[in-house]
Amino acid sequence: MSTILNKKIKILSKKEVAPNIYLAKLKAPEISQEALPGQFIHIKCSKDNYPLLRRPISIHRIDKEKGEIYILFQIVGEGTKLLSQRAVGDDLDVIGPLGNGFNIYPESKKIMMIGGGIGVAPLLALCEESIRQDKEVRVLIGALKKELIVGEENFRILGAKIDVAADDGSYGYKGLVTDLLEEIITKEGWLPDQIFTCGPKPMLKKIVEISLHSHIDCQVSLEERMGCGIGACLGCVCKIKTKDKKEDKVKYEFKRVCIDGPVFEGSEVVWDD
Amino acid sequence: MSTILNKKIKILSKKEVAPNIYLAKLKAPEISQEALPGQFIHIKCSKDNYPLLRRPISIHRIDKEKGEIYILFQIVGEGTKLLSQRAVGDDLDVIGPLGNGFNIYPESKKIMMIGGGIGVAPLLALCEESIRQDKEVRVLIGALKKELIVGEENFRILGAKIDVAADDGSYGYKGLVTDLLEEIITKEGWLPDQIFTCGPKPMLKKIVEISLHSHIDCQVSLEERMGCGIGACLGCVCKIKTKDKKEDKVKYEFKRVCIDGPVFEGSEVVWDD
Amino acid sequence: MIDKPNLEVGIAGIKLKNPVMTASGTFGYGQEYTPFVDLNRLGAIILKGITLKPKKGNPPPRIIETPSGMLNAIGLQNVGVEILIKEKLPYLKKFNTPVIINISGDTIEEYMELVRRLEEVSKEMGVAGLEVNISCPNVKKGGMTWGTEAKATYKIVSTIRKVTTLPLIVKLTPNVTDIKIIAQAAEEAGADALSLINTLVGMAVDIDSRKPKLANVSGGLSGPAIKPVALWMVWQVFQTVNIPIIGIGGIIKVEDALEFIIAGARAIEIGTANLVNPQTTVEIIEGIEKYLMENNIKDINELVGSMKI
Amino acid sequence: MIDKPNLEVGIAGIKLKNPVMTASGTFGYGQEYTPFVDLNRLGAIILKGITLKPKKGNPPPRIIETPSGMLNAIGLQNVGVEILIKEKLPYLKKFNTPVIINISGDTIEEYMELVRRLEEVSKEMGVAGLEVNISCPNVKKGGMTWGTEAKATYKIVSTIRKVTTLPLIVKLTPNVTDIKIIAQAAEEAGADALSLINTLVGMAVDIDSRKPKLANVSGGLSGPAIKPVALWMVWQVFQTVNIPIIGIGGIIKVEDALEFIIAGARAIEIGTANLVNPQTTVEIIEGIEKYLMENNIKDINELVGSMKI
Ligand SMILES: Cc1cc2nc3c(=O)[nH]c(=O)nc-3n(C[C@H](O)[C@H](O)[C@H](O)COP(=O)(O)OP(=O)(O)OC[C@H]3O[C@@H](n4cnc5c(N)ncnc54)[C@H](O)[C@@H]3O)c2cc1C
Ligand SMILES: Cc1cc2nc3c(=O)[nH]c(=O)nc-3n(C[C@H](O)[C@H](O)[C@H](O)COP(=O)(O)OP(=O)(O)OC[C@H]3O[C@@H](n4cnc5c(N)ncnc54)[C@H](O)[C@@H]3O)c2cc1C
Ligand SMILES: Cc1cc2nc3c(=O)[nH]c(=O)nc-3n(C[C@H](O)[C@H](O)[C@H](O)COP(=O)(O)O)c2cc1C
Ligand SMILES: Cc1cc2nc3c(=O)[nH]c(=O)nc-3n(C[C@H](O)[C@H](O)[C@H](O)COP(=O)(O)O)c2cc1C
Ligand code: FES
Ligand code: FES
Repeated sequence: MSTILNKKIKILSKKEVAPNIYLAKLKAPEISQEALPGQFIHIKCSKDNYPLLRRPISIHRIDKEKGEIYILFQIVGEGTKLLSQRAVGDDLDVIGPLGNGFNIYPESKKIMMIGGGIGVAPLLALCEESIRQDKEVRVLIGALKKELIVGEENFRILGAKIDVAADDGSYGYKGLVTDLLEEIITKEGWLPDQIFTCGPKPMLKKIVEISLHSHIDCQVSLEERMGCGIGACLGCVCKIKTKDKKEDKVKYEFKRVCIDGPVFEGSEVVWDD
Repeated sequence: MSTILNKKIKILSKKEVAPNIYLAKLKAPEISQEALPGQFIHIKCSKDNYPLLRRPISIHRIDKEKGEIYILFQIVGEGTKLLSQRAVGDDLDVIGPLGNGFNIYPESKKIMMIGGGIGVAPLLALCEESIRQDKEVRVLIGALKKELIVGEENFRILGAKIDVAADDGSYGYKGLVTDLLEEIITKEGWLPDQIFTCGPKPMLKKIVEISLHSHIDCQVSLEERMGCGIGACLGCVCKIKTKDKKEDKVKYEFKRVCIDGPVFEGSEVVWDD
Repeated sequence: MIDKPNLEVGIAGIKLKNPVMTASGTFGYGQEYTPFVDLNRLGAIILKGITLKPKKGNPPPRIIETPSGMLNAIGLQNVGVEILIKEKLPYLKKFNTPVIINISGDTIEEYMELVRRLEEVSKEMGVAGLEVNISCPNVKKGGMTWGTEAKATYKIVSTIRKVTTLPLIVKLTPNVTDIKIIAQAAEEAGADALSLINTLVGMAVDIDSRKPKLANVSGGLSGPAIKPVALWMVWQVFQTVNIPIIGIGGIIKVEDALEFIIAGARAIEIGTANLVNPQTTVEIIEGIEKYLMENNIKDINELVGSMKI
Repeated sequence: MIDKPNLEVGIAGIKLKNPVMTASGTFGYGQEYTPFVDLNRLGAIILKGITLKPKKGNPPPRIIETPSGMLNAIGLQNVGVEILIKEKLPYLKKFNTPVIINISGDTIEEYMELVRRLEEVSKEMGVAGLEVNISCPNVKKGGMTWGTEAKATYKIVSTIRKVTTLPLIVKLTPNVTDIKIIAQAAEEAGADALSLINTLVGMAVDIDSRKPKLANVSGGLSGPAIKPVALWMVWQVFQTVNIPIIGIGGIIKVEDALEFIIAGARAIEIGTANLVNPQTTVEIIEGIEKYLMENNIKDINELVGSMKI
């Protein structure tokens, strides 16, 4: 696990890349050195204690050379709104890098990444790392409509093959990104060794089903409301199957998204709640 | 009484005129028409609900022609700090004009105004009005030290005679402004018809004593923590002597600073709490 | 989408054109708010707590801000019932909005005399109902003590019930171990509706002078800070009694009001928010209407207590 | 100005180098905070509430932010006493800071067995004392019910007292009509100190789904929002009992801590603030020292309960 830091890091630039979606570049000499794809930072969105709690945001890109990280976030409430209003030059109080990150197996050759909406956020750093490791990478991005598809070009520049699905048919594949995944696997016959995905729960659940069906290892990045972000408060749990199943009934325990996750084996997640 | 309005008024300019003391000019076409010297506005300092309550700030200058008002305020806590950080061009949510204002008697010829520290704030508008009414005006300004004396030049421009007292002797009269007042009355023999004053309680109390001794009418502007600012919550009261004294014991009632004041007859204020 | 949803609710036999009322003590005697609010728009107006005789109230400082809330220790300063009748109620008669009188007393006898007097003038002066404050934390005698013990609650409410046919709303204090028991006692004693919550007792200390920030030492905590506590109590009481509930506590925006209604409040009162934004009541009425339209709900009454658990 | 004021206080016979402790459930098992805090700096470490057997806890969502506060419904998820002893306490032994175990149980028997086990290992594993949680609002059985009734409080505390010589801190719930009575019962039953407050029960509703925001429906309200309530209760209890009081509730900055100390708390616990600013404890220790120096107070103990009224 990487060293956890609590730092004030400067906002170097900020841009609204899609309606209500912001990309920000942060000067983070220490955190960038420690950060792994799939990890996140825990951000104090405002300068005062309103809102009170921090907000977890994935590390979108890691630039170790320049000592910079990027975040990509969507305004959904007070915290993210205030974050979007912070000025370039401001210092953000963050804790990070946090969480376990994605696990790329050395033996994997073909890697599939699927981002739903703002769920693409943690995948760019992962894509960069996968390509650095000479994997063949395909990326599927799904969103409600064309305007909400973000980052397509950034993945392409890295050398990944991109497919896009818009639910309303306004761009790329018309329909759910999960249908697109099924087509790629069954019709096109492109079988990845690993799937990495982040996005809304129903999408994750469906992707895990598809992956189990096709015997593909699948890692999902989960979200839950967080308190501490460092494993202390037990506020951010999700239901995870326990290893030893003595009985038939699926047993589970509550694991912490912030430290045991946010990345979990898709097959271990209990979705029924 | 003037009409009370709840308006969003634009910050036209903002300047730190002394350490932690700010002068701001506000575009207030309606409020400026209604405003009287000694009245105040009730300001939502931030854009969100933190801090929750409004903060009362005196109307420092009234420019009816341009439809502008000025406020002069000192940072003492969270609210005034956030107010000082509001950007030029921002809309301030204010209620006003509020309170009764000072009462200049037509028959008064010589008027004395005494401001302690930030207590000069409501006196500039009063000075302007007094001079418009052809009164002879003298202004005493007291503060802890030279840097905290604000507005001297503004009063002078209007044509008032200014004297300044700094407790630490760093400027003007060395000592308390109340001692200066006593000297002016007793040694210099300049006897005003009315005294108007605003500032810290001990200063007001002393000035009222002096005025009673010299049989000068004295109006004081009081401060108290406010809720509504419009007389509804009864949060902002001060002790005021009741008119009919049947017994020897001084009787009192609690009057609202926001609507029965902030200006009270000095002789009616009960100071002993 | 619904064209014009029904906002009308019935509380204690009083017909309100919408569920938004003003909380006692935060809206003065109504008139203070006329620069900002058309009083005809309101569901009902609840006035500053009144006692038989005028009350001086507590010395200042009486209010102090706290995180997302405020403490107040007004101490029930009010003009007394006679001046209320003579000087305050005539003005309010001009409006087409029920006026509810919030009442307090030190003794049962005082409550009774006050209620009798209000009953007497109710037709003529337009008193639509009474809200019995058995929950004021800021007075020495009486006040909250009535509302912290089921027996005392039963006694005071049943006694008042005997001397009046006016709609009776009993206002409960949150400073209790189990509000359900108090609510039940009030219902059994003949309350037509319950309103909750009054303020939580709190304190603040000035670390420089080492004195309490309020002259009264303690005060009542109100505002957004207490909303979660109020919501929980409304939900608890909703599951316990059969009479309508009025939700109070930290409502500053329409979402807050809707939370209370979904948790079981048939009407709501706006308190501290009036001090911050004097138009809050009207904005919330409009917001509720919009929500009903957007969610295809024909009648606000369908929303009351519709929480899914 | 004082050069180096004394910050040392005694609580329940435990010597603390300063009055700043961590509130149970917000500081994990200590180790989680080592990236931010030198554990040697702390007055004491209070660990996440422990039960005899491991506990799964409540389903998510477990926390939700509220105005200046948060609701939590963790449901006492914990590793159980055996894993605590085997895996958590050995790490903490490296530090020169008293470790206090916060304990919970569904039944008296469970409390007793748990306490016996901790007593057994206390020397070897460095257990400095126990904080008995009779105030957890987030579990079905036991929990808060122990702390809302004086008789139950007396019974549980006196029973535990019989099986242990370890310093016994009893943690009180604010969800009561009169905390003084509960405090007195705990003192009479043999508590060495009292800590207060635990969380206030609260709720939040999602107006889109019309479901409670917490899976557990209700949760415990903590954070700055509850500070005024906590301060009032500390002051009330300070005037009632003779044993030391630990103040808890909404402390996020040194001023808050000082308010509690002036109102009667000999030590304080930092809870929710740890989640926001993990260095809070250390910053408050430094702030207290600075305040004492600036105010020429030689010994923190002089400040305890020094409120002038
Ligand atoms: C590990 C992790 C990584 C994340 N990375 C990103 C990212 O890179 N970019 C991004 O835009 N968002 C990300 N999120 C989600 C982000 O944390 C939330 O959108 C944010 O906390 C909302 O705060 P708010 O104050 O704006 O909204 P709030 O007012 O708190 O909530 C608004 C709405 O968002 C939902 N919500 C809030 N917090 C969460 C949460 N933690 N999990 C699920 N739903 C929530 C609420 O249910 C509510 O409906 C991540 C979350 C986690 C747990
Ligand atoms: C009618 C009126 C007119 C005023 N005019 C001006 C003005 O023109 N310029 C100006 O700088 N200030 C003025 N004040 C004072 C100003 O309202 C307070 O300084 C301000 O409310 C403090 O808010 P805060 O959030 O910054 O400080 P807080 O954090 O609320 O308090 C900081 C300190 O200020 C004290 N304080 C806060 N509010 C008041 C109050 N209402 N009365 C007395 N003491 C208070 C507190 O006791 C505390 O010690 C006026 C007050 C009143 C009642
Ligand atoms: C300044 C003030 C005065 C109050 N006076 C009374 C009163 O006279 N009678 C009463 O029953 N409640 C009184 N209350 C309580 C409110 O009516 C309401 O129950 C409480 O403030 C909680 O609602 P809120 O959070 O919306 O303010 C008062 C509250 C405040 C803030
Ligand atoms: C996430 C969380 C978990 C908690 N768990 C416990 C616990 O296990 N045992 C306990 O006695 N109190 C527990 N508490 C209560 C705190 O110790 C403390 O009493 C309360 O939060 C008030 O303090 P604060 O406002 O500083 O947070 C918990 C509080 C929070 C926020
Ligand atoms: S957020 Fe506290 S344990 Fe995960
Ligand atoms: S501030 Fe409400 S009455 Fe004056």
